[in-house]
Amino acid sequence: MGSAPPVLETLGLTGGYGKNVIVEGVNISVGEGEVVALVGPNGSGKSTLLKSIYGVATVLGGRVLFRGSDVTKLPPERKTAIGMNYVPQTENIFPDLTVRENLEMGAYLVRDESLVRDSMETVFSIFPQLRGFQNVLAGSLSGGQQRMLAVGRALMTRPKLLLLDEPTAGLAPKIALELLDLLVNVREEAGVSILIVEQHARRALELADRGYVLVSGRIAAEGDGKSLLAREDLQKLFLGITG
Amino acid sequence: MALDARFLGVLVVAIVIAALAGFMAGRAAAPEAPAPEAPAEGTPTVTTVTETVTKYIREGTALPEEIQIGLAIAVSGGYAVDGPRRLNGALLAIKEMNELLERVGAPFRFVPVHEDTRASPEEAVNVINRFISQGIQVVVGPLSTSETAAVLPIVNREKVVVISPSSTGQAAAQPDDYVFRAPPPDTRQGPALAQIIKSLGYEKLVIIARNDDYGKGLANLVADTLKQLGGSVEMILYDPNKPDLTAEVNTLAVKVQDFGADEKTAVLIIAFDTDGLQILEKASKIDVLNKVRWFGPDALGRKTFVEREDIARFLLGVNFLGTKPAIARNPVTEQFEKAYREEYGEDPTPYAYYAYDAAWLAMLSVLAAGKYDGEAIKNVLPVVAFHFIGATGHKILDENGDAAVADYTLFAVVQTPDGFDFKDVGVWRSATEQIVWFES
Amino acid sequence: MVEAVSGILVQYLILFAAYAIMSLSFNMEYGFGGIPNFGKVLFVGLGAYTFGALAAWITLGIGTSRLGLEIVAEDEPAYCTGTAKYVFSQIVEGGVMTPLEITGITLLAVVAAIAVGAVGGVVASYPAVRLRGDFLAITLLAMGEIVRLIVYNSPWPVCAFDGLSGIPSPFSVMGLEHNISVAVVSLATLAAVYIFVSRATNSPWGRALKAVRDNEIAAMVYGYNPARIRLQALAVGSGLAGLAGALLVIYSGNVNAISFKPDKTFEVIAAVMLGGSANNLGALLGAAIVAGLLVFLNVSSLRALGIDLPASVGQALPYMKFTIIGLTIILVLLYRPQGVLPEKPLKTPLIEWLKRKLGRK
Amino acid sequence: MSAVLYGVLAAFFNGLLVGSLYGLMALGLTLIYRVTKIPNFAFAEYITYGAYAAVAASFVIDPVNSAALLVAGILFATSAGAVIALASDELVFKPLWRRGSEVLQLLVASIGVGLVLRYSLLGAAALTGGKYLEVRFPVTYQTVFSVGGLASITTAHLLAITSMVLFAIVLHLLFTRTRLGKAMRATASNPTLAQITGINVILVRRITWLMAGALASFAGFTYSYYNPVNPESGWITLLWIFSAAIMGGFTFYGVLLSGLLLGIAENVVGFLANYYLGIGSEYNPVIALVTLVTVLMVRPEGLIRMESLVVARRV
Repeated sequence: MGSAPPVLETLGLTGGYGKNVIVEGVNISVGEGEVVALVGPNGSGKSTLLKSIYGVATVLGGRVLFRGSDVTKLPPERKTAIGMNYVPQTENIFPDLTVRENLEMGAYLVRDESLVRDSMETVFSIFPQLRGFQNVLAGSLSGGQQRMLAVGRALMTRPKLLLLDEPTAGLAPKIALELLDLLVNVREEAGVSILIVEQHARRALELADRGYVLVSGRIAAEGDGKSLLAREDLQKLFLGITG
Repeated sequence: MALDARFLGVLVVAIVIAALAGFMAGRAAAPEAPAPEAPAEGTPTVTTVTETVTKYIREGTALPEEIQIGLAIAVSGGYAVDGPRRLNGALLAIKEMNELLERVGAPFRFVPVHEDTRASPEEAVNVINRFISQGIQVVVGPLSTSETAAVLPIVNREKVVVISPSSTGQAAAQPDDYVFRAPPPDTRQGPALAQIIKSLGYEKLVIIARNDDYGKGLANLVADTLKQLGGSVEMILYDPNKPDLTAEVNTLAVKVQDFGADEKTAVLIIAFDTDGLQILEKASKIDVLNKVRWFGPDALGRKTFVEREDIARFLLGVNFLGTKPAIARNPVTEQFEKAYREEYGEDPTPYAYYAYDAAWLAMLSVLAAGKYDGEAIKNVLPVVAFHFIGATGHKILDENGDAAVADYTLFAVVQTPDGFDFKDVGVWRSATEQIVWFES
Repeated sequence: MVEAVSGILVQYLILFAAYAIMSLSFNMEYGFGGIPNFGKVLFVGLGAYTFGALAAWITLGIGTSRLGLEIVAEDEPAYCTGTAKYVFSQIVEGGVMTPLEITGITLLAVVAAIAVGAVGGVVASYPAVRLRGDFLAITLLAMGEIVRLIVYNSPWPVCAFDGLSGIPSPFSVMGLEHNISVAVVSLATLAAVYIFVSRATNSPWGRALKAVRDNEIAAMVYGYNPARIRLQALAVGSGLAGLAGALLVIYSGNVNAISFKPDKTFEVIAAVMLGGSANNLGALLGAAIVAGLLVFLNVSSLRALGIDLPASVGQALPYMKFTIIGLTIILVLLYRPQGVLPEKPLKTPLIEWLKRKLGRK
Repeated sequence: MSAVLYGVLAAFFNGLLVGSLYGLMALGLTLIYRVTKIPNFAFAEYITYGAYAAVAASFVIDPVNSAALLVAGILFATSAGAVIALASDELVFKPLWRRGSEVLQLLVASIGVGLVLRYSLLGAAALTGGKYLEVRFPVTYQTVFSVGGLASITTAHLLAITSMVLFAIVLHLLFTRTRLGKAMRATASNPTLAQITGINVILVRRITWLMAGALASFAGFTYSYYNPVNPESGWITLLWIFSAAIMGGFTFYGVLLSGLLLGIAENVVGFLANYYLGIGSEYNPVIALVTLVTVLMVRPEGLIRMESLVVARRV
């Protein structure tokens, strides 16, 4: 991974809600420009890990390093400000705002108008569908478009790291796979590292540079996507989730 | 001032006691016989009256140490503005009486027990029921006719005396009951107002009145009488709880205009404080309504109206004439106004006078009865009232137990060096059906 | 002292029963069915007007003919006249009518009150099918005010602002202690209503109601007709509200539209929220709290309990009463957000026992 | 022209004034509702407190100087209303919202807040001698011009109508054109996400309450400039305020429109019904409420749908 520190590194991260521990002693890292997939069975704590990293869930122990500096205690909006962004699994858009306003709100912390316009152009070039719906209320978009908007909104701050929590949940398989393919564009166009929690584990691992398998709140395996997919002991697991 | 209060209080008690003596002596005889020993002639000295009272009290009565006077007076729900002032009138009376009792060394005191009926008959029933179970035998209140009518069957059943300081509607007029009412009922003021208006040469009248027992009841009586006398009447009734009354004033102006707005057209306003203030203010800004003469009943005789310069000027300009059911001002009235101002920092509103009198009547009747018992109090009350002169004058009661004075003082607005004030300008004699003006 | 306490307790029990019935009915509509019936007081009022007018009309008709009187009333019902009040007082005191007749009239009027309330509920379901949430709440509130303003201003059906008063009580005619009898009957009625409502809400119909509340589309998938279920809930709830209205009139002997301002609805909603929404025992508890605050936070009640307030506090109490009620609402919501008794599947021993009892029949 | 025509004109003018007052009052309620989703029944009390605070200004400023007094009245009123509104949120609504209370719980809480505020004021007014049971701003309105001696436009008309239109436009622009306004809408739409995107939702919420409180009490000031106010005045008007807000579909222009519609329906229809059918003016409130129910039956989302003002609808 070279001499530069990884974009994200967790050291023995323990997190949960209130006093309930959901993930325990997790060590993961995301390098510059990497797409890292986080897979595992339902209830294994993938989403909670993401939320603990971002600060939406409670960190009960361990540390989160972002580009080498400790950000464990920073509130979510501060993390947004320093270049980390997060797309929740649900309720990830402002349904009562237009598409354009959603993107504007995504760049709420960016004061420079021209930067906002550039970011918006980037988003529209990644998700061309959204361009035509600029003045439509986000709540009336289709499911897939809403996810695109959610990702686009997160890109507005030009983050270094994007945390995606099951961006395809609830979408029709065909649309889900289309969306996943678009994520590669996201890396290309926006130059962002991505940590993605995904239920379409097989496809995610195919796309990802590396992957982690989380079982019962602990890392059960790690490696590059293809080698993980090749491991027989994990086969059943992936098949189980992808259906 | 303190001396004045006590003196007048003592005077009133003395009259009552004398009356009581007369009543006891001639119980079998006509109960309304005037008391022979009444010290009406000459002025009794404080000492002798106090001695009499003291003696009477020492000689032992069955009165408890704490005599509860129930005050079922609404202070919210439409009565938020005037209710507390009426309550203040009653509380002032109780305070004065207790000062007197302390002075003469009486072993008992009157204790006010106030509860808010929220101007709702349903809550009035709850309040009366609570009072009854608490053992209260005499109640001042409730304020409105609907509340009074609602508690009537209960107090008759439980034999508890109720004196309403402001119910005037017909719905609560019943003979031989436990409900007494301090102000004269509309049945007298209504026709009197109509006759006064007619006798001054007005034949077309537009009435703007509260759509409640007081306003509508009085308005109907005025309208009926005036129509019988050959006049024509238009009526506007408004919901007193409505936040804005401009629409009503507009309608009033249109009806006045339709009548020709000439020297035969007049307006009668039957309103309380908030609504009255609003109507007068808005009317003052409409030309047509400045051209005709305005009349009003007792409720319009409120100091607030003359304190506001624009309204006072308007009333002066339209030659406002009001009627109030009382004999001319008496020392008690002045004493009450003075004490009220000192206690509460403002002038009493018209019905605070009645509340004050109702409380005095209640307490004097308890003393006269000699025991704290509703039935006994009910029996002496008419006699006490007959011999009572309060802040609203003589309280003779009619067969329904309602105040029965039928003469009306006429008052107008005058300009004084300090601003504006009401002034009594004449009296309507019901016997002769004529106005006697005080000055030419 | 004992007498004073018992008198106030009797009033408390009567108001508790009335508020509890209203709360149970609101709870069924809102807690279980998700219908914010802010017009609750409208249906209570409909019951009260119906009961009062019908009972007064029949009683007066029989009473006048027996007394050989004739009442002439212009522009208003005969029972609004002074003569009618005289007739009523004669009926109570003079044995003009038999207790059985008065009881029969009362029961008939109660049934009519429930029926008219229920019909009102059916009418109200028209907006309830079209509107949701706050919009529906305000619409029903407005409908309540429309009816109240009309009834308050027109001599029909209950004598406008004067109100219809002096309606003879069957208990007085029977020579019973009026308030105590009303308390007993009210509590018995409440018990019956409670059993009825708990059975209804625990039945398949109750589950359908909850299903409609939680997910209308899913409920439709399972074959329920949401509009029909809402209509049924409103009809039953409003019928119960009408019953509460009738009880209030039996107790006070008078009915006046001014008593049915939206404030009463708010008191009922507060009761349900305090006790715990979608929990019938919670509705009872909430009603107990609200009625308790209304009855006991008064000078005379406190005196009866031996608490003698200084005069200044006594004068402030009418205002403090509602400030305290407001604070209670706020504090309960802050510290017991789901109400004192939160929503749960109803399986209390009492109900189980009652169910067994009733099931055996 | 006959008296009736002047009467109708007067009723129309009056409807404009009353309707503007309803609209003005409903704007603040709408603001709170849009941002925090609270149907705030305590809103009525902010109006009443505003009126009382405006009158309190006359204790400080000599009433002779009417221009200064007007300014002071507005300042006193708006600051008092803003503070009380903010306090009620900080102490009651925000803690409840954090806990995820449902709408009806918030509504009941607002009834509680309203009771506390209203009865405290009522008690204070009654127990300090009664002089404050009813207050009136010392500077009162003047007639600007009058038609036929019957229908007139007064300074109260000008104040109420201008301020309502102005505030409605300002609020609408705020919501659709400014960063703060969009942040407010974003907060309303999805508070968690708003926080993630860096919007200080707590600050946005505070600004909202301050603005709404100030608006409410400005309306209170206008009311006391036009009519006497007592501690129950706001409460009595609340149903009309809610009607205007709901009928307007909780949009600022919609509120403006429905306030006027309610006011004019109540007055013009009321006048005609009274004049030609002999229906007493005590039924005027019924006319307004029937208008509300009818409008909602025909257009269940209110006169103006929320999104229709913001954007083109999706094709």
